Amino acid sequence: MNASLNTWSDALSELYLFGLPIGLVIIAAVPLVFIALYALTYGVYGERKISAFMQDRLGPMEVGKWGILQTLADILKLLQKEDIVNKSADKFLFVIGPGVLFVGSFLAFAVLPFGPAFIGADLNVGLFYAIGIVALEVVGILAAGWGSNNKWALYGAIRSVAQIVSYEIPAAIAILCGAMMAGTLSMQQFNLLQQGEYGFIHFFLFQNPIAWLPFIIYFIASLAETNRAPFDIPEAESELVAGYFTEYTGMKFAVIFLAEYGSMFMVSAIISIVFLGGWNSPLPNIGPLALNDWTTGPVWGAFWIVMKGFFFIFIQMWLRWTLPRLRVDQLMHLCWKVLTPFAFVAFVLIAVWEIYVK
Amino acid sequence: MQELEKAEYSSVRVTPKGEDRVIIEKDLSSEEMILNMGPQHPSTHGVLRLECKTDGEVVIEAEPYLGYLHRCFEKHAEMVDYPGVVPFVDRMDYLASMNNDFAFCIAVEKLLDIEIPRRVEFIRVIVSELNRIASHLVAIGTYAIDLGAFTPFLFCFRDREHILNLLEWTSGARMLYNYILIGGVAYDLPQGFKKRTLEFVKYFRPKALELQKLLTENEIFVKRTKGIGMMPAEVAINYGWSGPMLRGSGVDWDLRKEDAYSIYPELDFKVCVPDGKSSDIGDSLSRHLVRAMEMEQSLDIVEQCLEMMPEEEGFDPKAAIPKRIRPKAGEVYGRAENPRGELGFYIQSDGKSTKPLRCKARSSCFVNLSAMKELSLGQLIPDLVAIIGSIDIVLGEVDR
Amino acid sequence: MEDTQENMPQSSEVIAAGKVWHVLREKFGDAISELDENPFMPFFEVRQTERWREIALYMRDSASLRFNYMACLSGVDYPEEEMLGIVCNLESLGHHGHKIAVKVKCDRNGGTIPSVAKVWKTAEWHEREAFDMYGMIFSGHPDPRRILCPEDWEGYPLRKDYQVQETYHGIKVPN
Amino acid sequence: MGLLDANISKHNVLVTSVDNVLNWARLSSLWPMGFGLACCAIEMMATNASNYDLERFGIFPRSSPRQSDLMIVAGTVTMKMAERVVRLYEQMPEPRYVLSMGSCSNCGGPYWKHGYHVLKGVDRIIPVDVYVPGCPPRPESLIGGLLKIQELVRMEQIGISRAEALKKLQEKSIDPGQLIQDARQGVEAS
Repeated sequence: MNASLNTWSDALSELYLFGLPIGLVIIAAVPLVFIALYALTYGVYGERKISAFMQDRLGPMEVGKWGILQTLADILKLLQKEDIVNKSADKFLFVIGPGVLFVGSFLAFAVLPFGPAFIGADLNVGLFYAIGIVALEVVGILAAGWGSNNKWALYGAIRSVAQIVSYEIPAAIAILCGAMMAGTLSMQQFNLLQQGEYGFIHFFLFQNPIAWLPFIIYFIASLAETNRAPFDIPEAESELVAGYFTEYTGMKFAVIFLAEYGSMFMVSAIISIVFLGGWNSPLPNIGPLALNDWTTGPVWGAFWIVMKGFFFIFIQMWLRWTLPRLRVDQLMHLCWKVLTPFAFVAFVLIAVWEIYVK
Repeated sequence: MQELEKAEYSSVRVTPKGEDRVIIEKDLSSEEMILNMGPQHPSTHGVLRLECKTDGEVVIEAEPYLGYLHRCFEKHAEMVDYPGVVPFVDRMDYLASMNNDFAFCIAVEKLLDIEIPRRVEFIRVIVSELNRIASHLVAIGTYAIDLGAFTPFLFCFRDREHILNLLEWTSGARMLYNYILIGGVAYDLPQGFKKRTLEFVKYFRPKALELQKLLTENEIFVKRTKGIGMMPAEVAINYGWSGPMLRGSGVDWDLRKEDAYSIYPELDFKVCVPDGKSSDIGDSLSRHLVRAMEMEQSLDIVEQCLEMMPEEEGFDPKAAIPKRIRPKAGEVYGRAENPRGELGFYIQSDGKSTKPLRCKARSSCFVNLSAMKELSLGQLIPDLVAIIGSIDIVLGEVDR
Repeated sequence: MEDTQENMPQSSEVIAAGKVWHVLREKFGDAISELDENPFMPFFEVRQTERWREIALYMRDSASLRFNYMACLSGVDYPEEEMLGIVCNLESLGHHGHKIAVKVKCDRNGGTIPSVAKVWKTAEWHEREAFDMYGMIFSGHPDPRRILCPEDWEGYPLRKDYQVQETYHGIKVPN
Repeated sequence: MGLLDANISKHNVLVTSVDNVLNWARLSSLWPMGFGLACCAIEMMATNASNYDLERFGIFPRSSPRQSDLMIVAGTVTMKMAERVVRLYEQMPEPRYVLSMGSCSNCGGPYWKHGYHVLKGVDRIIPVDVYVPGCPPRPESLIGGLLKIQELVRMEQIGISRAEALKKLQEKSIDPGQLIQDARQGVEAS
């Protein structure tokens, strides 16, 4: 099965034009370009529209039809803004911060399979790599917060680092549960293992009666890792003005924003790959209605994973615009005293299930 | 004299309560940092400035600095004649202009010793209760925003707009009405006011419930506010707190009952005091609950007033306004229940001029805010934000 | 004032204030003046300014008075008498319910009034405001600074003879 | 735009259309600084809220001055606050705009005569682009003012100064007094 899938991408990767490996470039670039586009326009635009509809408003309306060009205008404007590096800032850290943040958030996309063919690098430790590389963001955030030489930014950075580092533990254990079910760390393998004619039945979430526990734990932890409400204390607007990016202007600010939406999609994609079958169609084959077969293929794969990602992003937005924010100590309490123990419990239970029951 | 000093210092202190209070470990060598919060900060509700001494996230001390919106109300009051003071009074607590006007007119009318027509009293109570709801909506909305919930804020503003429409229809202005005048009101209620107001009351009741669901029934909201900013009743009285703040501390005290001004003694309402089931008496949540309860109470009062109000054809609400407002020499302290507490006016008249000799506004927020320093001792920064929000300050009134 | 008192029966408020005044008169004698029994705001004056704090403490703590609530403290300027003063509106909240106003005066130039900020904490900011606006000094105040105007503001704005300064930090002040 | 400013004096077709795109971007995403001073701030909040919804125009308040393009001076500026307002203005990145909202920040408003502590017009300390009258202005007038700022942005070009853009705007815009007079004459004639 593996081989048959790869023939398609192999054929593409062997495509050379004028001696340049155009095929490889397409394979690597399509997801990234898509994500950049997504993160730039539809993520921000979607968030603004969804929040607006939740709040009895219309949201962006005047810039393009239904405000569809709003984000484009924002980015173009941010490009034109004066780039201020304040005098007392640590210039090196201040400049490098957003870069590290951006790189950390987007490097993880390399191992994200967008379909049977679209994958930047099918590493055999793909999942491990994704978790590890996202942690690089912490460095960027700390550099940005410290380099700004602003007390609010410093608070935001310290909070953020404490939060991300702490929540990585329950998140990693929850993901480990998934890895245990799959017996692999390769992202593409995850998808292949969850393939089958009965659609969603083959997803890990429904393959194991305890799988919902690591699923929920990972979802909550991922909210905290991406600094989304109710865990948005690092950029808590009412407390810390704008958190670690208080001092950033123009394009640097846009880059931070972009990285944030990028990692939002990243965690949504990881959760859908590990627990919800990634690019596999959730529709089952029912007798003559071969829904699963009809909705499987390279393009369908990209469609499904993007849809699953959007679904989780929608839930993230829904929570964000509904819930108030937790306090710092409550956040840590939740992480260390609730999520981590439960993650361990889930780990043991799944191990028992995998060894003795299955 | 020694005894005297002792007795003074034995006056009460606030002790922070709550099981998960953060304790600063003494062995940790940590540096204090001075953090300047405001005057431009999203959660200071205007231009308040707090100078916080912080140790990490813990605020060791927060010193409020006022005066960034000092608009010299008292000077203006001495420079213009009595009716001319009313617009300036409007601009003091700009969220509850009607209530401000009401308090000022009560003070001056006390000095003038004039009879107010009954219908005027009803109109005054209706508009000021409507304005109280509007003001509490802003208070609750901004409190939600302080705690990170953005949507309730917009819901509050959406519903507030209906009240503003009603009041605009009555007075011609959206926010600063200049409607309640000394001895009367500017216009009679418009035709059909009763119907539309009842429609609003009917519309608003479920909306208030929805707001309750979003905030008071939300676990995170309760966690953020319960047991935060505890103020025992004794201390609250010593600090001169009033209004929802004092009632939040469990003191059964409402000027509408105590002073029984206007037609309030004829109306059937209870003083809102939290029952202590869902909140600790005296914490931020109690104060929030009092405001939420008061909104519903105000709806009841408006309904009652609309029911009881005498209908008069061709009623002239300005009939009782004296031709020339020149009170006889004397001093008066008149007060009324503002959404934020007791709003009092100390007015001194020399009996000769048409201008007050001295007009001091006892602003409720100013007094309520004075406890900030003590409330903030040893709190976390997020709690500090929660406390400021629960005090519900309007800087226009604090600084005047 | 005379004829209003004759025409009107004394309200319960004034009667209660009279009782309070009697208690204080017994305790402090001539330190306090006669009660002004006007129907709007019955008040007495503290003649011996330096005893104001003592009187205040007694008013707060004695069982028969219990003025635990200070509603208002206003600074007042009396240019004809060359005096500054404060007017305090006190109330016994939740205990007896009676109200009374107290006036304390001091000299216009550098006069001091004992601070009651430790008796009623609410007085702390009110006194700072009175100092800010009128310039009387409250002896024993825990934090004697300006509160509304900037620290380096010139003059005391609410005095009747106040002249606005021309510039403040290079910004023109008057219109 | 500093470099381009100096070198380009004649506007050719290419630069103008680039101008148009850049101006379009700037005018469609005016982020005001979310800071309020007094009564007008409440009206500003009401304008941002559901009923008037400034986000329709892409106007979306930011709490940090570093990320904002527009400063809405909403309310009375006092002497104590004046220095802070200047500082906030200086913290904003170029190109920046100032909208003075309400009589108080236009000229001192009701505090004109006796307000010893009130700054009589925020234009004494920072340059103002658009004034919105009213005490407080209705949300509609605030939106009107913001649209005026958008018009001003549209008038700007690489190589011309803000003052020239303002002049161009003035030439282009119609005097409402004249309009009213014309309408009156039309009514009288009929």
